[in-house]
Amino acid sequence: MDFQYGWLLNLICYLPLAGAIFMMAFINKENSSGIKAFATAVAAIDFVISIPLWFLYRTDGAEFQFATQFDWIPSLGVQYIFGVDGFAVLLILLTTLLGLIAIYSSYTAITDRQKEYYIFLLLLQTGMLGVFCSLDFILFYVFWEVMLVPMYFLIGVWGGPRRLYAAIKFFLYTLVGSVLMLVGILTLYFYNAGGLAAIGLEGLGNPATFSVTQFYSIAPMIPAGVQFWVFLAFFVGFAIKVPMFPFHTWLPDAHVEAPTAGSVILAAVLLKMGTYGFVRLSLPILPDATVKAVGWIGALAMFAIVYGALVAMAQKDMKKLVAYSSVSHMGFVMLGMFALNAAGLRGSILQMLNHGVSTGALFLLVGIVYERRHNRMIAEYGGLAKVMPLYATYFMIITMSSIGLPTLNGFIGEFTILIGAFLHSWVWALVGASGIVLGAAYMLWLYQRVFFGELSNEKNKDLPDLNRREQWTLIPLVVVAFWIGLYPKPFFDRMAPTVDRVLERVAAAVPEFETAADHVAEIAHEPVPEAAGEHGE
Amino acid sequence: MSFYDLIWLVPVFPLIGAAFNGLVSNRLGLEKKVTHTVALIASGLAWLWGWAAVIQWYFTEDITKPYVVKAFTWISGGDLTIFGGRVVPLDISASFQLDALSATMLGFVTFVGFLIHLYSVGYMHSEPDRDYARYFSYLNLFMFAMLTLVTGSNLPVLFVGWEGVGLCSYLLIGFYFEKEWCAAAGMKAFIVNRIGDFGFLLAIFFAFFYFGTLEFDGLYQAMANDHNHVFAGAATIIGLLLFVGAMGKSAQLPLYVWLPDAMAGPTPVSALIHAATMVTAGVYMVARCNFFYQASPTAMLTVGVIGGVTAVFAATIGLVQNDIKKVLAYSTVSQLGYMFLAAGTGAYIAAIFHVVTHAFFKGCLFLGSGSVIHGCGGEQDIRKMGGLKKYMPTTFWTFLVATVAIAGIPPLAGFVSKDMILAKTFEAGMTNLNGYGTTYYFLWFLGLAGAAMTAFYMFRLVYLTFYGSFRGGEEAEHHVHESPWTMTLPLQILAGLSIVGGLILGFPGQLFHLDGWSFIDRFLAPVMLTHGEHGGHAVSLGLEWGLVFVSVAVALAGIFVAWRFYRNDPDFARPKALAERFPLVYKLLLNKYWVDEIYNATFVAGTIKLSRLLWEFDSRVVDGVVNGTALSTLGSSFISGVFDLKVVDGAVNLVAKSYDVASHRFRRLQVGFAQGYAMVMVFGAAMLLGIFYVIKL
Amino acid sequence: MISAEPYVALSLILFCLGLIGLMVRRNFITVLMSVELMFNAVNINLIAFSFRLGDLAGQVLAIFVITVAAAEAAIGLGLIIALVRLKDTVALDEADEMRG
Amino acid sequence: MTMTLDQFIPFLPEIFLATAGFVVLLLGVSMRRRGVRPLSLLGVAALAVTGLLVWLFARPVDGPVSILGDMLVVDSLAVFFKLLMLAAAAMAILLSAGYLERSGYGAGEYVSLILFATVGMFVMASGANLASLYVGLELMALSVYVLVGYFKLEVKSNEGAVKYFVLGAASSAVLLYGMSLIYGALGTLDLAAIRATLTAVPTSNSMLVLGMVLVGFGMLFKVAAVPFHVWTPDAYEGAPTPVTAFISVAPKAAAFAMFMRIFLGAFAPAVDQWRIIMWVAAAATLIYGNIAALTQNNVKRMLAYSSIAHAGYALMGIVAANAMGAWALLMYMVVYAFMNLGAFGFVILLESKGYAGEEIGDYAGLSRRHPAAALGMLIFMLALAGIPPTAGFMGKLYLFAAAVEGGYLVLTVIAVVMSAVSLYYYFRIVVQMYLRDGEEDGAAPAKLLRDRWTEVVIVVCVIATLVIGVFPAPLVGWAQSAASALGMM
Amino acid sequence: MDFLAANLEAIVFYTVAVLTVAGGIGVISFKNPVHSALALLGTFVMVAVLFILRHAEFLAAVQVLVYAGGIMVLYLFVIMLSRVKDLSVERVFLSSTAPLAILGGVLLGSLVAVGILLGTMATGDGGAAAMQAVDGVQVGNTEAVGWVLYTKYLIPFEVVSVVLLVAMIGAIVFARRDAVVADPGEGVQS
Repeated sequence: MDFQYGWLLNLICYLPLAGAIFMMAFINKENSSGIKAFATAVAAIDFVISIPLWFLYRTDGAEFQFATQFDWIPSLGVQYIFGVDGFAVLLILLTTLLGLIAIYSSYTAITDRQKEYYIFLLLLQTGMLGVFCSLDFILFYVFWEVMLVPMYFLIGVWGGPRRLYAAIKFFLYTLVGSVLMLVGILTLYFYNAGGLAAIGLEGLGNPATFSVTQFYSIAPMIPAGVQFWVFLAFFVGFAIKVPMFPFHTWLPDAHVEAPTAGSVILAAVLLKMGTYGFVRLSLPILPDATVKAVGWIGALAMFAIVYGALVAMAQKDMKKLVAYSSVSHMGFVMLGMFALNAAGLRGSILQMLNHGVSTGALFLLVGIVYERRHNRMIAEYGGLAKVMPLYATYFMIITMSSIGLPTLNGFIGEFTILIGAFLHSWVWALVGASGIVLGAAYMLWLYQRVFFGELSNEKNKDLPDLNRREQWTLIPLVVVAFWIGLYPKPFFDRMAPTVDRVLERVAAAVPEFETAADHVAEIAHEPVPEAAGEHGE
Repeated sequence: MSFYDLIWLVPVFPLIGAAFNGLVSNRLGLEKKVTHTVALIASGLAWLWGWAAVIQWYFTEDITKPYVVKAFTWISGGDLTIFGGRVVPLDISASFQLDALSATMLGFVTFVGFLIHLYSVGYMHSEPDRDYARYFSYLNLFMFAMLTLVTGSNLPVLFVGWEGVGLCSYLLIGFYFEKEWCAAAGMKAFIVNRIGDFGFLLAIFFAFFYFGTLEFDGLYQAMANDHNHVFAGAATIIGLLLFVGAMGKSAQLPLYVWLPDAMAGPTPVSALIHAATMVTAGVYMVARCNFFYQASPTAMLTVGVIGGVTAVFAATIGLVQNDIKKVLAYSTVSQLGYMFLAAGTGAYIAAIFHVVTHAFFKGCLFLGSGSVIHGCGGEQDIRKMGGLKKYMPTTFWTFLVATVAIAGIPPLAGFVSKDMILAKTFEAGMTNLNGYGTTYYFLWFLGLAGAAMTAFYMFRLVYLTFYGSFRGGEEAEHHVHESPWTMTLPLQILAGLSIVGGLILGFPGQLFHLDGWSFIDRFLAPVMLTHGEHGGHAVSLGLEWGLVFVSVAVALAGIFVAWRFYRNDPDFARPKALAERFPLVYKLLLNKYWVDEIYNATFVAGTIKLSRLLWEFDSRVVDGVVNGTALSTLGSSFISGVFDLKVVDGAVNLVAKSYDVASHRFRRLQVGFAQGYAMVMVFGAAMLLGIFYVIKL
Repeated sequence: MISAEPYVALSLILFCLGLIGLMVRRNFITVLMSVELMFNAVNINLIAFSFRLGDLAGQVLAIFVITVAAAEAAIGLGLIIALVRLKDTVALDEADEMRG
Repeated sequence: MTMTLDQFIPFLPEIFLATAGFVVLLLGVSMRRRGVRPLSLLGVAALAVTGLLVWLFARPVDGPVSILGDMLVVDSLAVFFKLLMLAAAAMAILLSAGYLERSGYGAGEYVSLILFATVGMFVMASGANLASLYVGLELMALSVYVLVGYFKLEVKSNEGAVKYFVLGAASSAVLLYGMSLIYGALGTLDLAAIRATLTAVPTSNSMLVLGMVLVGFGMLFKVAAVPFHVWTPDAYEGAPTPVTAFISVAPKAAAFAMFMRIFLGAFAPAVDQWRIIMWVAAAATLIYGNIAALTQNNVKRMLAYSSIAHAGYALMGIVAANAMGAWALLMYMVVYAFMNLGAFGFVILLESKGYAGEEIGDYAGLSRRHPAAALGMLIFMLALAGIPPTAGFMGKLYLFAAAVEGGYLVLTVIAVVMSAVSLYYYFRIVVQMYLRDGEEDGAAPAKLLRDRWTEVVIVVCVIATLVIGVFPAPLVGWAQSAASALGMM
Repeated sequence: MDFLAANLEAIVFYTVAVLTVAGGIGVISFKNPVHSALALLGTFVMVAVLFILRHAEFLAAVQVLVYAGGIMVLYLFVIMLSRVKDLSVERVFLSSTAPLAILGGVLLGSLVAVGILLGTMATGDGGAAAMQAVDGVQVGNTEAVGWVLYTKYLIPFEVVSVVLLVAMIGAIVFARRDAVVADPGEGVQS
């Protein structure tokens, strides 16, 4: 670990919290403009000070940099460990950027109880950043749960008509997942230390600790049985967050009911916590179980890709549609991840960012028109391109990025993922690629129904086009979308060390682990004799 | 510092133009002059720079080798294990290459592209400023994508262009998006193309898996040195998958359906994208990847058969269409069929040759039709036209020339390239290529039939449009007028090329035993991994001439019929009679074999139905079941009744509800009076003791 | 000289009687009496054991039990009076405002 | 064997407290209605002094010492619990003052009863002999019966007392019966001796084990574990709210103290005999308590069920029966005391239409009218649900950890899932406070009373809840040293 | 005759035992609480006899004094006081649940019985002798008990005194018909 600039990481993580407390204490709840200005300022500063991470992170340096470490609860070996690798750096930047945008986008959308609203947004920020920073299981878990609370309120207080239901559903689902995860964590913890006497599980007798890196080091020694159960526990926790196929049902509700900023954060960052958890914890610590699970999770992911896309196609509510598209996109992420090869993992990590940018932007866009019409039904619209050309343009760009048009971010992610998936099994790539087709179908159909055709609905006749603020919420995302689409190399460079280490760990722990390139060969070789015969004559 | 070192500038110029028109001109609504000046300069520069680069390269470099310019590393996917356990890095660079093939494409794409920009200036002049800017930015953007496509040095970069042109065609088809059907057509085009791209992507993956590289040169070498056919199977798979992509882009069966609808776009767009350039991308790609097809008879045959069948199939539909652009559209499909037919016989050069000539005459035809439509104030139905030759002579002459060319009358461009294709096909039959001789004979026959029909429907078009008397009504007749020079100039240029282009580029030397007179043969040969492609004298001189004669005769026959039907009986009794004689056939053709309807009824409707179904499933069952499991973890099995109920009528609120039920059940224990509680305790205690004994004793 | 077993058996029977009485009677007073029965049962046990062991602890505990029983009786009867004042009944099962 | 006065020094706190009880009682008789605040202050002062005495005289200097004929033992565990009880009692008194004033019941008996109960709890916490433990238990129990029925003109209060009393009496009879059997089987009532015997001859003598089980039933009743929880909801709902707050914390802690002394201390060698009972009870308690709480609309009752549930969590520590389990339980007692007292503080303060804010609807829109109060309540609800960074999370974390270490994964899973469920009913209040406006449904919104003392208590609880949540280390350390007195592996 | 002499203790015990049980049954089955009270009285006395049989004379005395003397009178008072409406004329038993209750009681009882019967008791140097030695000196049971009570068991003893005090307070609190005027306006319902 490299402790240089450790303070910076802590500052980034806790600045929003400090801001929230300050706000709570010193800013009058009537002073709406002051509240907005302050919140935005805090988020902006947070973003600005997080930019140095991008430059200071050294790909050839220690695995975890900007680290902080000291005992927190010595009696239990709980430590306060902060530290990030390239992967986390990317996600942190994503978080700070979208946090800023989310706040900036809520100026006019939120008129009621603004003070609490921005306080919760800032708290949420800290929670999310904490998850990406912490390298101690308990610390990780604490942040993981802390972040639920503000999100609950964002949905529940400022959400739509069925907000209560959506909020509690969101909270319960994720909580169930995370508490099971806690059990898994404890099992690992005792396995590393004293063992679980009553079920006759010998421990390794190491000094008790929750430090993630310690578990990296013992990963190969963990017996398969233990790995299986712990993996299961983690899986439920993370899969619910992702969300993977059977656990996704909280997502549409949460998204639909949440206020725009809420949806943006939810889609852009919260979902990433699940995938982050997989990459950071499941894969390196439970390699054996991971390799065994590949088939199942791959199947689930493939199903999710197609399923999400198809269900999205049937939606009448824009936000629901985007929500289900998330299910599909996150399916890609999982697919790439569990291809367990460089391309797959890199793609999947990149796709996390892409999804954050594209879907975040989509929710912003939907929110913008919702703010004007207070209606999200696709049928209500049509021909908007006439009255809101600028809006239509942004929407088009983001649509293209989300359906993976080359030169935009989506393509890079999906392409890399699919190559990775292909090298695992051609079937994966086949299904995945079909997801791309469907993606185009539902997004373009949405675009078609909303922007093209007659401007039939009277209410839409004089909708104002984007104002300057709304544009500024979108421009950064568009820029990033093009950046990743055209020159993703810096991103790949930063995530490369993480990916390599993960793969090394899996390979080190599971000798018979192979990237399954062979069965592609088999299927592809059937025609060989016949073809050769042809050439023979 | 040379032009071809900066080859990547060729796509970049139009990109800049697009950016300007899109971001500045469109936003600020600058006046048209500015807009089209910028657009013209952009595409013009691309043209000049492109030609300069090609010429300079031709004279300074070794043209048998591709000249690759790497701009930057694009995608880096880390080290991967591929076929045979090799470990290679996935490093895809944004790099461009110049070789005979891309030079050829570059040459005519930039040129035709510029002409059509010029043409558009006149054609679109009545659009509002902003839309005008939007149009030109799209057009420039298209140029960028198309040029990337033809200059890209590896599959992914080609794919970028590939998708780029797809996007532009989507945008341009849907240019008049207020019209529901225009937008719909655009979407259709994009999605059908996506289906093709699906194959393309998989092809790329297979290619990487087997060869560890995606650079064309690398692949070429790998296949060239694959002497003991290790990669034969791979070649088949990749070839077929690539061809799936080509089907989409180049509108072959069964994915051709989008092209006719694509005519919804402005006519210059139809000319540029849907006739001259984009749709030929498929052919280009197949030719580019010829090394795969050479190694795989299966793939080759497939290409040939699909091509041939499409050629005839589309032609038959073209016979009876009444929308001038629809006719041309189907003719395009059919011509593309010819190109693939050529590729299918291994005559990639012929295919590319036909691409070029087709760009000339079909571009000319489309622009001509545009001019006609423009002249008739937007009318597209040929039944409402007629006798236009006296109103718009230039258009008429150019149109006629192009028609003759496409009909395959020597020595026009159309004849040269199409005859080359037919000859190669016949030759393939004779040499029993890959042991599929009979099939190739059959394909040759199809080709002939197609030629005849082509001649027929093209002349039908000409007669109905320009001869006879105007059928569009009195006051419409007054408005008919010739188009401005910006429109006619391109027409004339293209018409000229349709006449001489063929002979200049590919003088049919084989007819006179003069090898190497065909420039394009010599020029393109190094790109092709072909064995005995040119100069092969499988066919004797006599037979060569015989073939020529046959095809010409067939074409003339077609023309004659058209003349009988639509020229020398003014009220078209004969065709009507024919239609009544075979009503079914007529209906079938008129309704394009109901393919669209079938597709809509099956695939489209099917998908949507499925999606609806899954949505139901999701909102009811999945939610229900997941919540169900969530609660069954509570071990409260007794609420299962409620659970079923909920799943059935799909209350999403299951968790809370069933908790409620559980909760109420539990609360019943709290009976309310002390003795009751005492009993609960006693029985509880008894139960605990019972458990205890069961376990302990 | 008989051993402790019969005493224990007796006490168990008495204990159960008390328990049953507690559960079946409506009258608060009788319920209290049943409780007293249970305490007595305990005492029988204690005495029997203490004799068998030759140890006084049992007896001492028994004294405490008696005392506590007395105390509980006092409070119980107080409650009865309060109950009677409030609801004008000594029926225990009529105190059932709260349930669920 | 003779007694010398100096032997009584460690017993000073109890003596002082009892005397204080007397004094308060007598003063109470003289000054009826007016005397609430002074008497309460007096009581608190007495408790404070007692705390001081405990610290001065009843603290083990080197290792545990048993005093006065091995009836009591002075060890760190006792100290831990005594201080906790003192704190709880003091806070309960502070919570009561305003409430009593409004109700018009005299404070004399009230305060003195709390003090006497505390004495009883002291004995339970430090008892070294079944006899002393029993009398301590009864002292506490009787006082609490009276406290529950203290508002004798309130039907509910009386009813609660009646039920609690009848069932309590029966259960203590069961407890005694168990003790008698143990006495019969081992011939001693002395915990240390019992432990020694069990260690010497590891027996599965069923009469002995049965004795343990019956004693266990008695204890389970006192900690309100299923199936012996039945008295809890009614007693809690019926009792005057401050009393509810008090009995949900202090007697429960005392009961667990006794529980630990007997089962983790004396019966520890025979753990495999009785563990299964505890396991089942714990599981049942977790499930029942949490689920039954879901649909309660009366906040007091809901908190009653929640306290049943929390007993379940605590029982995990007993089931685990390992060192961690022991100190995790201790820690949890402290955490629970703070968060629960805090929550009840709000129930007391919240008054609607002249009644205590018991109905869940009374909390509607609280966040608009009293943001600070709502925030406080939110923190307590989060803590009770075990969401970090509150003390509640830390408490649960260690208990779960202990259970996992013991290998009771199934139990742990039940517990974690249930703690997720519990969130649902705690958040019903949060929903009312934040997600509803009291205005919308016309009903006159409950108003928040001003009462310095109560507010002080609440603030203390909030601070404690958060501080323990973020820096649990010191408390953990203390709990560990306290639990070490049990001499567990 | 000598049979009698030989088994006197047994005969006495079983007679007394039967009477005790009979009394118990009487307590829980008589309709009229007064009768129950009298039955209870009988039981108490019988139990006292059992104590004597087990050489716990002091305890027997306490039993008679405290129970038969004190508590019983208390009961009778309360019965008189609470003659608000005589339950004996209406339902005495929770007839609806009674069978279940009896079943439960018996069930629990038998389960316990099983445990006891299978179990073994500790044995000491039984008989009265050992119980009545204080520092080796033989004394009367009363003195012995007193001695232990005031030395070893002093603390519980004192605590019990406090218990009695609390009981007193409780009785007063509940039974006092005092002027706790909770005027309806501010009466806090808890």
